[in-house]
Amino acid sequence: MKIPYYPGCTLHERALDFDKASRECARALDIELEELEIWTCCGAVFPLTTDSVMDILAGVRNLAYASRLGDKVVTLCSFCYNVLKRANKVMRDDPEKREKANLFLKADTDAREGIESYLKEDYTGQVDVLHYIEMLRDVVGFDKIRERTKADLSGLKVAPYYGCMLLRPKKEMEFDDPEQPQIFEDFLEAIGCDVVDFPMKTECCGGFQIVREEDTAVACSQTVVNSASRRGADVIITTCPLCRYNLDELQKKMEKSVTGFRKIPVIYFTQLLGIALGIDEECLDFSDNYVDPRPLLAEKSLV
Amino acid sequence: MRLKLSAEVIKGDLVERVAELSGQNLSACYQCGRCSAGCPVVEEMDIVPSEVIRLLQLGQVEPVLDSETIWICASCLQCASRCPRGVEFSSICDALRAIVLRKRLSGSVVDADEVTRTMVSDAPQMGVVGALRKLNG
Amino acid sequence: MFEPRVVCFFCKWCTYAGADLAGTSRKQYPPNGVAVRVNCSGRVDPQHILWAFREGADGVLLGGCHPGDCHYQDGNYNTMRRLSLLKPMLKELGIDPDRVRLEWISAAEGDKLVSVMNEFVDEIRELGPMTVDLGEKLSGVEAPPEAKDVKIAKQSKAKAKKK
Amino acid sequence: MEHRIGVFVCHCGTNIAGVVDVKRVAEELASYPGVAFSTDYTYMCSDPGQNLVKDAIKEHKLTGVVVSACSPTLHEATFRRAGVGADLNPYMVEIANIREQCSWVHQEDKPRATEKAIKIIKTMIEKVKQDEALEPIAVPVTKRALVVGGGVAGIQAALDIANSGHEVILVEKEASIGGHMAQLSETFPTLDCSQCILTPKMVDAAQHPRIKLMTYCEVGDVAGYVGNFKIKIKKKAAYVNRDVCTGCGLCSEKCPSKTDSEFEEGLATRKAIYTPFPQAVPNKPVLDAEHCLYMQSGKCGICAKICPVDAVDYTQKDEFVDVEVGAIVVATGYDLYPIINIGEYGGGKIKDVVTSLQFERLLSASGPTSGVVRRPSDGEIPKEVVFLTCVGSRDPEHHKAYCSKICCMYLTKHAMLYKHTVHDGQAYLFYMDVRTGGKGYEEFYQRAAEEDDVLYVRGKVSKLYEEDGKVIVWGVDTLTGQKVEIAADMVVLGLAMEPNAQALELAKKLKIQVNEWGFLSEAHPKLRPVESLAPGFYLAGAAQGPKDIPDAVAQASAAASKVASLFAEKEYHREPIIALVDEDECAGCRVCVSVCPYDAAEFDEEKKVAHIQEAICEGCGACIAACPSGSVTQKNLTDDQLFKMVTAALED
Ligand SMILES: Cc1cc2nc3c(=O)[nH]c(=O)nc-3n(C[C@H](O)[C@H](O)[C@H](O)COP(=O)(O)OP(=O)(O)OC[C@H]3O[C@@H](n4cnc5c(N)ncnc54)[C@H](O)[C@@H]3O)c2cc1C
Ligand SMILES: Cc1cc2nc3c(=O)[nH]c(=O)nc-3n(C[C@H](O)[C@H](O)[C@H](O)COP(=O)(O)OP(=O)(O)OC[C@H]3O[C@@H](n4cnc5c(N)ncnc54)[C@H](O)[C@@H]3O)c2cc1C
Ligand code: SF4
Ligand code: SF4
Ligand code: SF4
Ligand code: SF4
Ligand code: SF4
Ligand code: SF4
Ligand code: SF4
Ligand code: SF4
Repeated sequence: MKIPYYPGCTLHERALDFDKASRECARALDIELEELEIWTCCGAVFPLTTDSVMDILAGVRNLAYASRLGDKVVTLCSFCYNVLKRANKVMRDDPEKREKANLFLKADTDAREGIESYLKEDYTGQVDVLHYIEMLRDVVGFDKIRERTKADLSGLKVAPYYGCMLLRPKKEMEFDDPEQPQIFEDFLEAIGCDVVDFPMKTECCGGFQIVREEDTAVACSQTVVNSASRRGADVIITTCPLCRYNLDELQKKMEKSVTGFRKIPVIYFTQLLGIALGIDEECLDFSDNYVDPRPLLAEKSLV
Repeated sequence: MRLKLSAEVIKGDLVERVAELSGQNLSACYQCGRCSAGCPVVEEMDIVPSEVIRLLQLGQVEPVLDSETIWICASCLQCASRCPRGVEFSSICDALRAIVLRKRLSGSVVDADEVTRTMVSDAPQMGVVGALRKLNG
Repeated sequence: MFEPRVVCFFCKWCTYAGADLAGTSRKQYPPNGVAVRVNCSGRVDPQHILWAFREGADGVLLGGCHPGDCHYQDGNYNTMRRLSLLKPMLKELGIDPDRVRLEWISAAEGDKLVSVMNEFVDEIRELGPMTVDLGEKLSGVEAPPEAKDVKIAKQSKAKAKKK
Repeated sequence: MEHRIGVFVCHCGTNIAGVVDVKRVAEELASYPGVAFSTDYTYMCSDPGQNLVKDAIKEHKLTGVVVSACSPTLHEATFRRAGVGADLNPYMVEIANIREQCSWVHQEDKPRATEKAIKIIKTMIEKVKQDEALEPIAVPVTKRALVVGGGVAGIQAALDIANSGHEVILVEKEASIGGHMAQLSETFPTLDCSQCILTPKMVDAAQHPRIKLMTYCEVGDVAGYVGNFKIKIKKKAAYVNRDVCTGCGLCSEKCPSKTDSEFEEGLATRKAIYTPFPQAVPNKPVLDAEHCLYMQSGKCGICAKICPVDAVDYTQKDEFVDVEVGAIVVATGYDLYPIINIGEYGGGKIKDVVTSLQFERLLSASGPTSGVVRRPSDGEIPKEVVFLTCVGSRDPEHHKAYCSKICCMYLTKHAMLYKHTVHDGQAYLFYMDVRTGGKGYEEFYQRAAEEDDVLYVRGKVSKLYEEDGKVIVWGVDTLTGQKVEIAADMVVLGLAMEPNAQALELAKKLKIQVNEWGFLSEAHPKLRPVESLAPGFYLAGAAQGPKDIPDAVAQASAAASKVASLFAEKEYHREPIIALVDEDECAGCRVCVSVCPYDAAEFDEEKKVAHIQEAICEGCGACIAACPSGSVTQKNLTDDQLFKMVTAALED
C-alpha cells in the first residue's frame, strides 16, 4: 500500500536515521511511503497570532501538494505533524483564511513554472494528516505488528516520551489524551517491551529554547531524562528530532554537572520498531546518538 | 508606586491589540495560576504567566513587553492545555512577541547571525527555524 | 406622518410582564401597538400573524422568554422554528418579512421592550403601510409541505361557520 | 346567546385618568356591540369600586365583565372574586390593562393613548364574548408520598411527611439508607459526629408506622400525574429473604469471598454477602451475586448452610411491586466526579492521592484505620498532607463549570481534623477562593488557618506525580508569583459533586427536567426552589445542586411541607385554561403528542384520536399551534378569540 509521505526538512537533512528507519519499517510492514515530489519546510512552528495567514502558507502548500497524491499524508516529526495538522484545520474551518491562502497558493503556482498544475482546485483541507504512529495503529494495526515482531524485547524497559507538539492542543490534534496518553504504551506492548510509565512523559524538553538559552533546555531535558531514569528505564523513545537532540545530546552537559548521572540512550520509536521487526541494525543507523544504544541492545542480544 | 487605575488605563489600545492578536479573552482568566504552576520554564521567568495576564487585565502592557518571560516561553502549550478557562497563555505570549518584533522594539530576540554561525550544523533545523520564527519574527 | 398599526403577541410570563415593568418605571414608547396576551409565544401560529396582516396590521411583534427560560420548557423554540418557515412565505405573498419581528424580552427587561417598540415602529414606518390585500391573495396560496402548520385563516372561518 | 358585557373604566386616581380620557372611553364603549353597561370610577379596586361591579352585574344581568384598569397580574383575582360575589363565573371576568401598557407609557400623547385604551378594551370585550364559564379542574389526590433516595435529604423528607399524617414509601437503591452522610466522619462547622446525628434519624425512619422502607429497590415504570401516580418498584434480588433474616451476621462472618467495600470507598473489603456498614438500616445483608462463589461457579454455599433461619435463597429473582402515590420527592443525591478524569493528578493511579470521601473514611473512628490517618500505600502516618480544592469544579474547559459549593468547607474540615490527630503534621490547602457562605463557616475557616496552622496557598495545582514514595505537587502561590513544589506524603482531592450516576435515567422516567449537568431543575430558582416544573414532583438535597447537610435537610423539610399542603385538600385544583381536542376533526397525526412538553397529549389507540389529559396540561398552547388540522383549541383562548382580538386591536 502506498501512502504519501512528508519528511520535512529535519528528516531530510539532519535526522536521516529517523527517516531511514521509518522507511525500512514501513516497507517491512508492506507500506510504501511515497515522498511528495515537491515539498518545502512547513515552517516548524504554528503561529499563534490570529492575523497570520502568511505563516501558515508553508504548511498549506505542502498539504496541497499532498492532495495530488491521495487523501492522506503521513509525517514523523512532531513539529511537522503539529503544523500540518493545525494548518489543515484552519483550511477546513476558517473560510476567510482559506480564501486568502488559496489566493496566495494560486499566485505561487503562476510564478513557478512546471508545477502550476498542483492546485487544480482550492485546497479546503481534503487531506488527512496522519502521524506515523497513527498509521501504525489505524492503517497497519498493532496486531499485525505483534505478529510480525521477531525479536524478543521482553525485559527491555522502554520509556515512551511524547513531548508537547504531538498531543497539544488536544482539540486540534485530536491525537490522544494530553495528560494520560496511551498510544505509545499500546505500541510498546505490541512489540513486547516492558513499558515504563514516567511522570514527565508529556513535559517539554525545552524545544527551540536550545537555540536561545541552552541552560533552560538542559534543565527541561534533565527533568525528563531523570524522571525516566528514576523509573528504571533502559531507553527512551521519541518521535521528534528536536526532543531527541535535547534529551540525548544534552546528556553531555548533565553528565558534567550531576555526579553519578546515569546516561540513557534516546532513540526514535521506529528504530526500536526496526529492532522488533528484525531489520538489520545498519539500516536503523545508531551512529548519530550521543548516548550509544548499541551496548544496551547488545547486552539484550538485540543487535 | 501606587498604580492608578481608570477605565482609560485598563482598556488601552495596546491591551486591545494583545487580545486581538492572541485571540484570547483576557477577562476570562480568574487567576488560578495553573499556567504558571505547570510551565516547564517558569523558574527562568521574571513575571510568571498568570501575573502577565493579571498585568494585562490591569492595562499594564509595557512591563510585560519588557519582560524576559515572553522570550523564555518555549511554546510547549502546557499552559493552554491545562487552563480551566480555556485561556491560551501561549498565544498571548506569541502576540506579545509579535508586538515587540513587528515594532523591532528592544527585546531579547535571538541573534540570527549568531545562530546560523554556531548552531545550525548541530541542532536540528526545526529547532533553529522555530527559534528564529518565534523569537526573531 | 404614517402611524403603523402593530399587533403584539406577548407571552404572559416574560414579555407581557416586561411591558408591565416598562409601565411601572414610566418608560415612554409610541402607542402604535396593542398587546394580545398569550400563555406562551409558542401558542402563536402563523395563521394568527397572517390574520393580523389581513386585518390591516403593518407589523407584528412577537415577544417571548429567552431561549432556555420558557415557562413551558421549549415553547419559544417552536416559535422560532415556525417563524423561520413563515418568513419565506410572507416574501412570496409580497409582504416584507421584516414586518414580523420576534424578540426575547424577559420580565426584567422593561428597557428592552421600550427600545424594541421604538425601533420596530420606526422600521415599519420606513417600510410604509401594508399594501398587500391578503384577503384575496390568501385564497390561492398553497402552503409549502414543510410549513404544514402554516394554515390560512380561511380554515378557521370555515370552522367558525361550522359552529 | 345575547351578550351583555359590562365595561368598568378605572381612573386609578390620576394614574389613568391623567392621560386617558376615561369619560370618553366609557361613553364610546357603551355603544360597542355586546356592551350592556359602561361606566368609569376613581378606584375600581376599592370596596365601593368592587361593589359597583357587583351591583351592575346583578342590575344589568351582565354575562361578562371587562375591568379596564391595571395589569391583570395585580387585580385579576380581585375582580374575579367580585364576579363570584355576584354569581358570575370568575372566568367571565377579564382585565383590560390600560395603565401599565397604556397611560403610564404614553404620557406625552394623550389623544392617542385614549385611542389605544379603547382598542385594548375592545380586544378584551371580544375575548369575554367567547369566554366560557369554567371550573378549576379538580384532581383527586392519593395521600401517600414516594420518596426516592434514602440519604439524609430523603430520610428527612420522609419523616416530615409521615409526621404530618401521611403514608410514605421510601425507596433506596442500596442495601441500607443513610446515603453519603453515613460515610462522613465529623461534620462542619460544628464537628459533630456524622453517624451520631444520622443514626437516630435512620432508626426513626425505619420504625415510623407510616413509613414503608424499601431498600435495595429501584423505581421502575411511572405512569399517571399529580395526585395519581402509579409506580412499579423493582425489588432487586438480594438472595436473602430479608423478612425472615434476623440480621445475626453469621453469613457475612463465614463468607470466604471478599471484594472492595463501596462504603469504605475501596479502602477496605467486604464479603460477598454483606451489610454495607455496621449501623446499616435495615441491618440485614444482601448477597452480591457477582462476587459470590456459589452464584459464579456453584461452589461454596456456606451462607445458606450456616443461616439459622434459612433466609439465604440463591434462586431469588427481581420482583415488582405496584404502588399508588400522590406526590414524589426526588432525593437521589450526588456522587463524586470520577478521579479517572483528572489525568494531571494521576487519574487514580497514584495510591496516596485519595478522594475526599476516602479521606472521610480515613478520619472516621469506625473507618478502616480506626480514625488514625494512614496513607494507603504503606500505612504510614502522613506528615505533609496537601488538600486541593476545585478538582473538576469551576473548570468549564475540561470538566464542570459550576462551583461544588461544599468542598472548600469539607477540605478545611479535613485539614483541621488531620491536624487534630497528627499534631506535628503540616497541612496545605490550595485554593482559588475560600467559599464560606454559611452560618459559622467563615469562623471555622479562620480557626483552621489560625489555630491549626493550615497553610492556605492561593493557586491551582497543575500536576501531581509520584516520586520516591512521595507525591510531588506542582503548584503556584499566585500571591507571590512563586512556583511551589511540595513533596507530600498524601494528597486529598476535593472532587466536584455531580448528580448520582442514575439520576439522569430516573429523571427521564419521571419526565422531570434536569440542567445541563444533570442536576434536577427547580420550577423557579428563587421562588419555587423545591418543586419541579412538572406538577407533583418535589426536589430535595444534593440531587438538585451541590449542597451541604443543613441545606439538604432544609430543602427536604420544605419539599415535605409542599407535599403536605398538596395533601391538605381532598382535591387538587388546576387552572382550566387548557387544551382540548375536537375529536371529529382530529386526523390522528400525533403531532400534538410529540410536541407536548408534559406528555399531557396522549393518543387514544381505540378512537385513533388525540386526547388531552386535563390533570396534566399546563395550557402552553404548543399543541394548538402545531396541530396541522386545527383540531386542538385552548379553553378561553381559542383561535377564534385570538382572531377577533386581533381584529379589534386593529379597528379604527
Ligand atoms: C467528602 C465530603 C465531606 C462532606 N462533609 C460534610 C460536612 O462536614 N458537613 C456537611 O454539612 N456536609 C458535608 N458533606 C455534604 C453531604 O455529604 C451532603 O450534603 C449530603 O450527604 C447530601 O444528602 P442527600 O440525601 O442529598 O444525598 P446522598 O447522601 O447522596 O443520598 C442520596 C441517596 O439516594 C440514593 N439513590 C440515588 N439514586 C437512587 C435511585 N435512582 N433510586 C433509589 N435510591 C437512589 C443513594 O443511594 C443515596 O443513599 C460532605 C460531602 C463530601 C463529599
Ligand atoms: C444589597 C442586597 C442585594 C441582594 N440581592 C439579592 C439577589 O440578587 N438575589 C437574591 O437571591 N438575594 C439577594 N439579596 C438577599 C435578599 O434580600 C434576602 O435573601 C431576602 O430578602 C430575605 O428575605 P426575608 O424575608 O428573610 O427577610 P426580609 O426581606 O428582611 O424581611 C423581613 C420582614 O420582617 C419584618 N420584621 C422584622 N422584624 C419584625 C418584627 N419584630 N415584627 C414584625 N415584622 C418584622 C421586616 O419589616 C421585613 O418586612 C440581597 C440582599 C442585599 C442586602
Ligand atoms: S490557567 Fe488560565 S485561568 Fe488560570 S491563571 Fe492561567 S490563564 Fe488564568
Ligand atoms: S507555552 Fe510557554 S508559558 Fe506556556 S507552559 Fe509552555 S513554556 Fe510555559
Ligand atoms: S455462597 Fe457466596 S455469599 Fe454465601 S458464603 Fe459462599 S461466597 Fe459468600
Ligand atoms: S445468617 Fe441468616 S439470619 Fe443471619 S444475617 Fe445472614 S441471612 Fe440473616
Ligand atoms: S466550594 Fe470551594 S473547592 Fe468547591 S468548587 Fe467551590 S470554590 Fe472550589
Ligand atoms: S461577607 Fe459577603 S462579600 Fe464577604 S465573602 Fe462573604 S458573601 Fe462575599
Ligand atoms: S396534532 Fe391535531 S390532528 Fe394530530 S393528533 Fe393531535 S389533535 Fe389530532
Ligand atoms: S397545551 Fe401544552 S401542555 Fe397542554 S396538551 Fe398542549 S402542549 Fe401539552
